[in-house]
Amino acid sequence: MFNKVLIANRGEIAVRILRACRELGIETVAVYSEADRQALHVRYADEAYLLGPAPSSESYLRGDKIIEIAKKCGAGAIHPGYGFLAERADFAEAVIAAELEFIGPKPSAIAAMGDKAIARATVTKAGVPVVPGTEGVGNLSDEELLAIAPKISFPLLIKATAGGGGKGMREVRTLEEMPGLITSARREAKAAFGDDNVYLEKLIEGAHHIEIQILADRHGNVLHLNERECSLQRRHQKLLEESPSPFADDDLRRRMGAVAVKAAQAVDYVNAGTIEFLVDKDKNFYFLEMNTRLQVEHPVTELVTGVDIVKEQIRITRGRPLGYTQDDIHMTGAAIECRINAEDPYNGFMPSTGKISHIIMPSGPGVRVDTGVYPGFTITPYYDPMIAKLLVWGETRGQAILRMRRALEEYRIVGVRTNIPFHQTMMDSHRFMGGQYDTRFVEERFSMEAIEEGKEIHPDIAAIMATLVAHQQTQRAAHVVRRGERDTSNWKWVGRWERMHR
Amino acid sequence: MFNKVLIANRGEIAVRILRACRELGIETVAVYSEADRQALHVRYADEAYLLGPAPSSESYLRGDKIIEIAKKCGAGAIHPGYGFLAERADFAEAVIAAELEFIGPKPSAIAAMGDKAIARATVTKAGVPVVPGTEGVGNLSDEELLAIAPKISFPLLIKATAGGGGKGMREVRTLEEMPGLITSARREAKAAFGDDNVYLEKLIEGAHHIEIQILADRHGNVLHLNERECSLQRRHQKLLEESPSPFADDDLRRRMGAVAVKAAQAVDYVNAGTIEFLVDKDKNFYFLEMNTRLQVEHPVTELVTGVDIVKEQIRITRGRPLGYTQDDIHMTGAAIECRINAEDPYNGFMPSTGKISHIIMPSGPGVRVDTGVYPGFTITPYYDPMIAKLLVWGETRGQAILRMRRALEEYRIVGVRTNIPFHQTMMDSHRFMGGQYDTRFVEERFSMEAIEEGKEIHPDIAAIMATLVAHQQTQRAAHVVRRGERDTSNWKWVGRWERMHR
Amino acid sequence: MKYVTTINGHEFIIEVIDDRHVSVDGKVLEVDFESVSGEPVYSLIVDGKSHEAYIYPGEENWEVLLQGRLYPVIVEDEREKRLRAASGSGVAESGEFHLKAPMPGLIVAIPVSEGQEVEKGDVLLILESMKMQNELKSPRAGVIERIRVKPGDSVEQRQKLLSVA
Amino acid sequence: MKYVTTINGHEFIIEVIDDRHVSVDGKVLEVDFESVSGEPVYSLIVDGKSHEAYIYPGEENWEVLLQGRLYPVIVEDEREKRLRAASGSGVAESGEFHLKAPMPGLIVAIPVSEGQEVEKGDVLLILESMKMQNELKSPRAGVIERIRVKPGDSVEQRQKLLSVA
Repeated sequence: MFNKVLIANRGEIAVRILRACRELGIETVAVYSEADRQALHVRYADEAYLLGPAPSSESYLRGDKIIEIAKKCGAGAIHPGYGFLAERADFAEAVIAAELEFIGPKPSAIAAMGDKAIARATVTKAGVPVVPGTEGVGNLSDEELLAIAPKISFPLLIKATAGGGGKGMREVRTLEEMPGLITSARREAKAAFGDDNVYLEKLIEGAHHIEIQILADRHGNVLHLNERECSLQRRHQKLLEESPSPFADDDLRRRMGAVAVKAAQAVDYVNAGTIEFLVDKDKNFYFLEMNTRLQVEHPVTELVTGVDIVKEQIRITRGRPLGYTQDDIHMTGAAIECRINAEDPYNGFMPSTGKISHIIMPSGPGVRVDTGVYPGFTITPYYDPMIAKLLVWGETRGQAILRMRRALEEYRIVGVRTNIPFHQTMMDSHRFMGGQYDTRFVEERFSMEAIEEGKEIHPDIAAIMATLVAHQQTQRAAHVVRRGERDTSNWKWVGRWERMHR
Repeated sequence: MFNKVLIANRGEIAVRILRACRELGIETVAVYSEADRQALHVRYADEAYLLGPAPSSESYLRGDKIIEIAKKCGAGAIHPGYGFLAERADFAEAVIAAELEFIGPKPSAIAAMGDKAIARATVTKAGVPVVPGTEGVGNLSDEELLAIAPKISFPLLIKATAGGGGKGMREVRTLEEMPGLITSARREAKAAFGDDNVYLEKLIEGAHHIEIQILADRHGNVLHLNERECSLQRRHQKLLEESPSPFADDDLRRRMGAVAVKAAQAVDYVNAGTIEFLVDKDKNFYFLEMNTRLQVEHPVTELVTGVDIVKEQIRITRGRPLGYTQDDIHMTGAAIECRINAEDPYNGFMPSTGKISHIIMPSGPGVRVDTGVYPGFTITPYYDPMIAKLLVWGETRGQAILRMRRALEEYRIVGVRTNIPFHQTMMDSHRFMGGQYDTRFVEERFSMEAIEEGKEIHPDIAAIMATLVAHQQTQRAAHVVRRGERDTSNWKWVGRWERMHR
Repeated sequence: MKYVTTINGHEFIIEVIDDRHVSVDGKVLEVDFESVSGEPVYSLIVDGKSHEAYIYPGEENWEVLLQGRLYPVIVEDEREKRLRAASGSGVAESGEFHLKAPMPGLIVAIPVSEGQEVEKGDVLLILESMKMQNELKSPRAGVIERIRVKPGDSVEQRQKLLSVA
Repeated sequence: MKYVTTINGHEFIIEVIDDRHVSVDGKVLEVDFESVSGEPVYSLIVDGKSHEAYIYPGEENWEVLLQGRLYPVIVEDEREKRLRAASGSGVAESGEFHLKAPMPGLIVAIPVSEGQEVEKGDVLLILESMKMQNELKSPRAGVIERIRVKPGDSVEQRQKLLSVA
């Protein structure tokens, strides 16, 4: 049984895995790029090895080098985290070929779920509903599309086979308007992608993105840890997740859980995984995809179920049977996760880089922060902008929201802009409080400027504070001229001055 | 019903109470001394008022001023925290006289439990066992002492009535040796305190300090939240607490809980309180005292029971009945608290003051930190040296210890010395791991130098690191001389140099 | 010292009387204002209320982030204000605008060409950074003057990318 | 540069070869040594092992706090080492010792008087700070020379309290 784990990742998830290993008494090996010499995962690990230059392709994606390091330092297993090499079947294969344990599913399961058409076919065969449509069927003529449309039922979407980003996409509400829309969709697709093939997909209105966490051991036991609500997204990036879903009820939860277990069993799944579903307003649900790895938002499930998912991953890989049965899994209270990104919500969510000069982390009852940064660490443009996950647990969803509000207010990060104000605005949104949101909420019905009723604003205070800072700056500038350069006591305020203008 | 609370305290407990208020949607008022203008409780509160100069007597003990501020700003209640005015019956009385709510027990209960003789008499009448002895009986002659001694049973202690600090104290194991010991005890007491009166108290060998958390509402409901083990002390200061106690079993827990409820009822207790017991090696227990306030270590109970004690305090004061019955109270898993003090465990636990330049706070699964400090805050000599409480929860005591170990390792506090190494040594101690400790453990059988078997040490690494720092310093010093004073680029490393020598 | 401080078109006349006092539109307030541990984080206690904000210098204004809300604040002393009034208010609308890279990254696409007319809000350039594609938009209408980069270029923070005249 | 580095009586001969290499007792090691964000916290990766320590300058030594253990380390270059050997080893035992206040506080008691002989470990003074009474002890045997404070005095950090000769 292995007693040393190499963590093939960086940032908060590397730290998260490292913590689990340490709490199991397992030795840890970090790998890092040249940009990450001072990263927290390097500082916290027992051993650390340089992979190469900052770009991922020369460092965190160098599976060959990572396996070589694992062999050399005597690690018995590799945890891939999420992103980078986590869903690369060839990497998992290479790890196993090197006689190391891969902390994740079998390469065959990764491969089966990695190809969208194969995944749809596999789970359909197992009786799992997928979004009705003609994707993967082949190139259809206008006549064929018009014939199939009523079977899918309206409303539906015409989508470009080669497409993406909404180009060549049309919403169709009736059969009558369809021929004209097919023509214009084909024309747009041709112009954008040089390919005028299109397919049909049922339009899920007011859709929720809800996912089910799965755990499966090597002894044939598969169980689910209920759902996570992930509908708050922007450009397909999740921003906030919660469990339980305010939209789900016990019946939906049970039905989705059972189906998710079936989907996992269909590919002989082992270890932790997540089945993502689209759920329509009538609580019909459709398989979207399976993430064959640890998920960013796994801690919301940990907080409501008490199960340490990363520790379970390691135990499973060590060949142990699951420590729980489905009947042991209960949800207590409510958990919310806010992804804290280095990006400016007042400037189109533009990523923000630079040195973090100061942090005050929220804590106290019911608060958890998973992060890979610290004061003095520099956010580079090489990796993704998520710098922390702020999580809260509350006895009820209402208490969790109030707790998240106070935790966001406490959080201070100086040196880069963050999306904390976005989350603060979200926590004040009456629709969010009421659980009235779907996947289009952030992009279509949410604004940083809209002020919810009853929310106090303080332009006078902002005016006084800015004026006092401007005044101090003017005074100091005058001071410099008077004092001259040689006076060593200037050092002190020059330091302050410089910090202010960083 | 009040909707604004003044918090008559500072530091971590002020922040803790503030968080509870915020999560209940209650407005918060901080008070502060001149030394605390930048303290976290001032920064986090909605309102903040200056009390006076740094010494407590001129600030946090100014009950009159605090009540005046509460009246002026429209606060409806005052939370005293612990220490300062928390157990002053006259303050509680004045608060009520000013038509404000006091978040704590009735003044009569504070007074009854504040006088040791009255407290002993009161709880004895209610059938609560106290440490057998003659304290409060009056001044006894040698003959009377010798006559009573066998009834108390040996071993016992002779203690000076006027005394303290071990002066005039003698351990007695047999009746034969007693007359001589009384004489020498009287002589020493006379010399030290000018009073040669002594009394007898049963010597509790291998004693545990275990306390029971009580909650009582205004409707006559009293319940207990089980025990906390607080035997790890130094100079009567608790250093580490845990729940459940590794020494207690269900039977002892039930018996102590029932007795604690009786003791609380005996003084008509309302709000949160704690009954402290001495428990001997045969699991006999004796009432020590009741703390009629929130306790420093209350979060260990919160972590295992899920009850938010501070929120309950506020709900009780708002006149609500308890949200729980005794049957709802269960302990899940195990929790440990390490008190992080600004003191140097390698230098007689000498307090350490100065500016905290850098903090990395541990977090992740199962970790909670209650603190009132942040990077840039200065620790002054005016208040107590506790700067944070590091808490962990684990599924078992073993997992909690492993988690505490990793959390202590992650914690970085630069600028003041802390007792983190003490806690790290404790977590490695085989006796602590085995739960084999009593109130004398820290002072008599624990050493920072003793290395537990199997613990790796790294003098070679320490040697290399110190040599490299010394080498860099020499190089830099040479550099200064060469560069001369005017070169502005010196500023940068001078800053570093100064930080290094802070 | 007297300042004219503007937030979203609303003007406040603020006089800094001394270290402890300001007047806002003629009303004198006692203020306790401190920078927290040398960071651009400021604590203001006024009238018992405790406020804390991040205050960043912007190009032509101050950005005050207070309780999860961003206030763009223009602070001018009276002399500046008179000068600006004399020269016309169109500061932001006149002169050349230079689009600079807000962060290091890779130029993915430049959907405009030199001489092209653009409207306010039109996408001028797409910059990839942190695994995200970021659209840089024109802050005003104008004509594209000089494009200094091409798709595929790596750029440094603050590097000039193109100009709008 | 060659150093003689001593921990609890054990000597290491350490040569700093260049930025990336040291030799310890003749064995060459590749080291990656960095100060973390300008703080006295240092990260050392040697032979793949990642170590982190606080390193504080003491009066005559360095204090290295590594994995919850404090190592008092004396680092001398070879010249210093020879000088010390020539002058005898009693550096710490000779000369006057000045007891300084380790922190600001209030003098509670001074249980010694001028001219009194004290042993190593004897309590010289009790200083109250942070609600605690702290006993300041003599680091060596000697005679109390000059007491500069009296009970009830408030003292600043590093203020000289008394001397042992």
